[in-house]
Amino acid sequence: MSAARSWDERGAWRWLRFVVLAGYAGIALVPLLWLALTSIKAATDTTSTTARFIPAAESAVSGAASHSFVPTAAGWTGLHTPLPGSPATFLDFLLSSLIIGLASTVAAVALGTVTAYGFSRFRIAGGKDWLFFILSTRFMPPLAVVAPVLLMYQQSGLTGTHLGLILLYTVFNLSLAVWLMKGFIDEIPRAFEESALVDGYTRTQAFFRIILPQARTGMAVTAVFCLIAAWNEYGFALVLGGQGAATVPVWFAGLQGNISGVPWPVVAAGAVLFVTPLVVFAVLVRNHLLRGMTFGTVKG
Amino acid sequence: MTDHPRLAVAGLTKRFGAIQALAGVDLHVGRDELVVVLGATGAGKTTLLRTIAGLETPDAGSVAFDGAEATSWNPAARDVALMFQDFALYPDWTVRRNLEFPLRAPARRLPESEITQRIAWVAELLAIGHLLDKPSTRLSGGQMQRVALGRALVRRPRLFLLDEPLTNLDAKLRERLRLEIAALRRELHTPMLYVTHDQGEALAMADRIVVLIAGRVAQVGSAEDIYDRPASPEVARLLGHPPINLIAATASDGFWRAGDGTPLAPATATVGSRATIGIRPEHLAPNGGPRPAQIRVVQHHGAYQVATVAWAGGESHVLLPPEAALPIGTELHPSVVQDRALIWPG
Amino acid sequence: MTTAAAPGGGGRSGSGGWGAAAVVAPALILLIAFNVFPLFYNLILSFTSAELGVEGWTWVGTRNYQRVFERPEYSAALRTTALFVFLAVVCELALGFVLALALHRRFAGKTALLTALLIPMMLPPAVMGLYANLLYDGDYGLLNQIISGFGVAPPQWRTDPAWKLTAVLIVDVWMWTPFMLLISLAALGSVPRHLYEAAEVDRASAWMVFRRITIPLCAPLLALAALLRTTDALKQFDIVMAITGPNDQATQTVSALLYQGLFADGKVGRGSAYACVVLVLVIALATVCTRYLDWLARRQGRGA
Amino acid sequence: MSTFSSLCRPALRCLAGIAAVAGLAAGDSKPLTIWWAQWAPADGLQQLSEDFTKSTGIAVKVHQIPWSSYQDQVFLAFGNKTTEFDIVVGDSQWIGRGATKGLYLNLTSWLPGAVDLKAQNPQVLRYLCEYPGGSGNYWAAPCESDAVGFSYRADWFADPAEKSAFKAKFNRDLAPPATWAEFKDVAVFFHRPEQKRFGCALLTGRGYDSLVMGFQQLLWAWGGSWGDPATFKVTGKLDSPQAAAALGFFKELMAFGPAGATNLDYGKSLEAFTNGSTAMAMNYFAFAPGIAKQMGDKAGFFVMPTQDGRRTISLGGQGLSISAKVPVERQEQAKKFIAWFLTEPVQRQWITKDAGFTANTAILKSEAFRKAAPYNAAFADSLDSLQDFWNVPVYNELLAAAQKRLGEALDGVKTPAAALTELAKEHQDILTDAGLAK
Repeated sequence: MSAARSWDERGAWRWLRFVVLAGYAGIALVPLLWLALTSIKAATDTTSTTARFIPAAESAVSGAASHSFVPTAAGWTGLHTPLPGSPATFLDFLLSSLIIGLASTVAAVALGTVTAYGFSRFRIAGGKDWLFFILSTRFMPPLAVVAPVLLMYQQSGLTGTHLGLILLYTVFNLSLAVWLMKGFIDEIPRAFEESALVDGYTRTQAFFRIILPQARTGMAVTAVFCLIAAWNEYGFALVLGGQGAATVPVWFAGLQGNISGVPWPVVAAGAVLFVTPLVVFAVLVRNHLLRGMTFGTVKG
Repeated sequence: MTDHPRLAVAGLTKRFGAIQALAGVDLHVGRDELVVVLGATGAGKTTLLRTIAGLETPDAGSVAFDGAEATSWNPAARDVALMFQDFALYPDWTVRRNLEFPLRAPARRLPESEITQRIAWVAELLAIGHLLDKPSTRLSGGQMQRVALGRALVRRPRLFLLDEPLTNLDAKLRERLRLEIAALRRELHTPMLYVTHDQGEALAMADRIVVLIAGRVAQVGSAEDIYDRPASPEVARLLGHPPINLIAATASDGFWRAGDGTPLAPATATVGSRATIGIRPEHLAPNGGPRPAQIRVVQHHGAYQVATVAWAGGESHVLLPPEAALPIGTELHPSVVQDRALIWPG
Repeated sequence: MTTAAAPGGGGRSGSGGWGAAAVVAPALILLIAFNVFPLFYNLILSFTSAELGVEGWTWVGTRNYQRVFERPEYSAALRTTALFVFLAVVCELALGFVLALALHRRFAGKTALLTALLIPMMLPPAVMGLYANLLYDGDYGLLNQIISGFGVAPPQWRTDPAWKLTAVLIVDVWMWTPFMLLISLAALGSVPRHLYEAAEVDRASAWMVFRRITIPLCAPLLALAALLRTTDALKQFDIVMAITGPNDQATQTVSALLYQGLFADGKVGRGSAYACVVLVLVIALATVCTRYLDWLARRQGRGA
Repeated sequence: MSTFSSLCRPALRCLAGIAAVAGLAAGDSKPLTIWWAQWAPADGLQQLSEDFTKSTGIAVKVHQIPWSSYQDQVFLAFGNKTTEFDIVVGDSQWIGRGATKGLYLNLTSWLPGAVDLKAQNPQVLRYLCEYPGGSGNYWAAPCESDAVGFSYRADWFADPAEKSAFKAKFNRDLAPPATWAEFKDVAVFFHRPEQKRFGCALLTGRGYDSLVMGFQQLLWAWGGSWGDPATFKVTGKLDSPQAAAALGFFKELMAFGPAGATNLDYGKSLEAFTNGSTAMAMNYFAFAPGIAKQMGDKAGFFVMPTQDGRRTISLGGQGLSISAKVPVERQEQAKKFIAWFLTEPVQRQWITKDAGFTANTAILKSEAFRKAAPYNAAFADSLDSLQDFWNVPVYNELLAAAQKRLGEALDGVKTPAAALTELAKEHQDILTDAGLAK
């Protein structure tokens, strides 16, 4: 019997644990629940001074002090309504996010995998120094490079293009991608590819037939992290995205200055639609999340 | 037909940073022989094998197959099969897929029927037919070893390179498999270079043994040559169980004498010259010698017993018959069997 | 130094040379182009009068730096950032660790609960910042309705200067406590069980076990978490933008101030000087962080 | 089908972006593009421009950008080699920056010949179009002329019970206040937080400029000023006792506002009024049509109150400026549009659009205009009292500092006098640093 077990048997501890967990879970998850509820409310119900959280049929709703509301899909259909004075709807921004997020994720994972393979399998002059250079770029605050990057982009016409943001997000994710993938590739025995080499394959063939299939999990984990970063990024999208490559976070931010008030049901519906795929992906790789957040120093 | 050896290695040198892995290795493997490279851990055996396979580039020296200079060839072009210590079977592939992999190499382009035929052949040869559709991760150690061997055989390469293929197996399996491997090789008439640190494997399998010490070839010869006439104390120490007794000696009165004066072997050298005397335990009779030796430890080995005795200023191993019941402290008088002492002057 | 691989020797794993360089070069070139080059560009800009949308710069020497140190907003923003980072990291670490202690043991539904708790970490901060305005609203916000329900007069989160930073902080803590929770769980899991068993044999009190075994053995990973979060929290921008905008005295962090200077004022040269000043601090922190990661990786590599 | 095409558009745009990078510039079929913030007047301009397209064949697109990022997006766009817009409807304060940094096309030699400037309200012309003010150098043509005013609850003011209660308390009739002192009385009178009724909502937002726009009318009316526009001397003017008194009074009014009264941007002030809780709300007249639509008869409008007989009002609105970074042929098209827009018949159409506020004096003075909407008279009466914040190139730094320090005074972090003293010093620094103050 371990000490830990015997604490468990003390009722006070068990209750304390329950209270802490239930309390935090309540606080942390209520905003998410509220977000989902908001997406099916009418605009007036979202800003009611008595919280409305009971979906009800019309007849049941009575008076300003009611906690009931009539569910409506207006928020969701609102995603399809163009913003005033612009042809773009939420879906346009979403497509922009998809193009930029997916392309930069694919690019970062591909480049990260190849680079990590190089560092893992070849002796490269100053290899360790280069690796630490790569790591250190992760800590670079965006504010230190935003002005030069903006000027570079303005000179080369990359502002307001998807390509511009794809490039930028790819580079920003490269650091994590290389480190994560290096951890995963280091774990694949060299003998696997060496035996392929001896068996008559070239190094490139061995990379595609042996290393890539073995590194699948690692690539999936890396992809999730790159996607989260690119999907959620706001600062550079705001500054560099212009009108042509505005992503969903920029769409949300734009609603803030809406003279007629923020259309909360639409915001909530958009938020739910926007975060769901990411949360699903992340949950799929949750066992490896830790590894991604700590540059692979902690095996998740 | 020229009589170039299948493999000829000359002056092979390789350095990793501060470590000299290979220091001018010369070696050849004939067209139908099993050469065992015997060496302690870190002697450079694996580097040698990897260099021959083309996985490492040597700093100097050359590798030639059938007389063709091949030092700059890439691994695929060398047509050798390398079997790794930990087998390197691809997980989540079936045994069949693992076996097919070398045959499907783009360089080889074998017709499908040929592939099927070869798999069937190797499956029968190694008795692994029932394993073909199992994932390779679900095999026992012995089964994995067979599959790995099968992957090497199925290619019918010009040369087999085996890197300590039995190390990860248990003792019983090891002894059986080493005989099987040697027998299979004879059947296929394909030469093999087999690397091991296990003297038992070397003695049991080798047509020829190459002793590698600190990146150099210390001796080449048959098992008897190496065992009976080791070129140096280091080589002598690699072979034999219990290990050879090595005693520093000085010549005086016509004998090589240990530090305490114990005579070990007749000496013709000038008085005062030094030598290392090697006496295999089986060449040290328990009694009949001039000097007493107390038994310190006795180990039973079934067919014989090994006694560690305090003798000649140090400790030596003496073989005793299995039935001898000699308690610790018993006094023996070891004597060296005539002409069986090995003498390395210097 | 490595030597170039022999031609035709493309398969050798040990060799470096041009083949290997070609494999890692694209990533390194991109990183240099988008990180190193801009840094030097930034340094050059900081000595010029560069303005957004204006062609041509003139050298102004150290005038931009003088202004950085003379004007009050810069030091104020640094103080705000330091306060924010400190509070955020401490709250998240404490909360995350306490939660990890509660979650550490096995129980039914643990995986589901843990997964649910991790969700906020994956959400876009800019969107959650905007959404927080709905919850924080002084009139119809859910938060104040709940607080009023307890009979307490609720604060004006978005207008009271004493609460604005707290409002930003709460969103940050909500989003990033799961990160600390996850690392804390890993840390707790890395404490060898036999130590607890030995303590049980020695009849050590729960508090002693916690202080002498749990805390010291968890410390290295918790320190990593704190370092990583510190470097991240320094970049905080999205939530501040959404809740108060970039020009609010109470919440103007360095990122917000830089946005204000660069994009609202259009003063690229001065903003660059400011970025350089901040960068010195960040580089120091990043150095500590990379060294620590290296140390931790090697320690893990030894099989700790 | 429309979903599909709307999904395709960004993809095409992405390809176009890549193509542009590759140097494959698309053909020049882009409509004349006007950027404006996202609000009703921009919709009106878009509708109006259809007539222009009909008569000239030049297509016009009014692209709207959310207010919160409008300024930043415009100046970011000016950083590109060419701007996506041909005409920008720029805020009055921007004109110094646009004129001196090579962003706006200089219209001095063209505008007086193409547009009847005498027909325009001189205050509007001075602040929206000239830089420096009064110099006769034109960088914009009037588009939306605007002023800050008040909306009030006409129904509450007309309620007999309220009327008599007010009379009993203040010994005068309940009516839209003419002076700031009266304004405060009315605010106090209607402030009943327990009934969720509040006295007044003022512009106090900390975002871009709403606090400054809300406060500066009192600053001027109390006899203070931002500084001397001739010498750019600020200290001694902005930190005067009059200015402190104005700020002190403004802060007092916070007590009669809704929750969060110290941080109401244009949208929030609007919301405080349209949600029915507030008696009087300060805002730009451009929002009045929306209020009138939503509140109907319940809403009335009045002009900024006076102090010591002085009425001063924050100018709002934007001028039409031509981007200096588009090709000459596009600039010529833009000029054609501006000249057309400012002809009297078009201006008469313009005022029929929501919040289409003209600067044409004759139209403004006409009874027809004053009667056309409940807010028009108050708007027309406001124009002669308009003044504006600094419009020098460093306006944004001045604005940001003012927003912060005034905010600190409202929040009670600093006293009004202390906040203004510090602000004066900061403004003086900024103006000196910009090379303006001698």
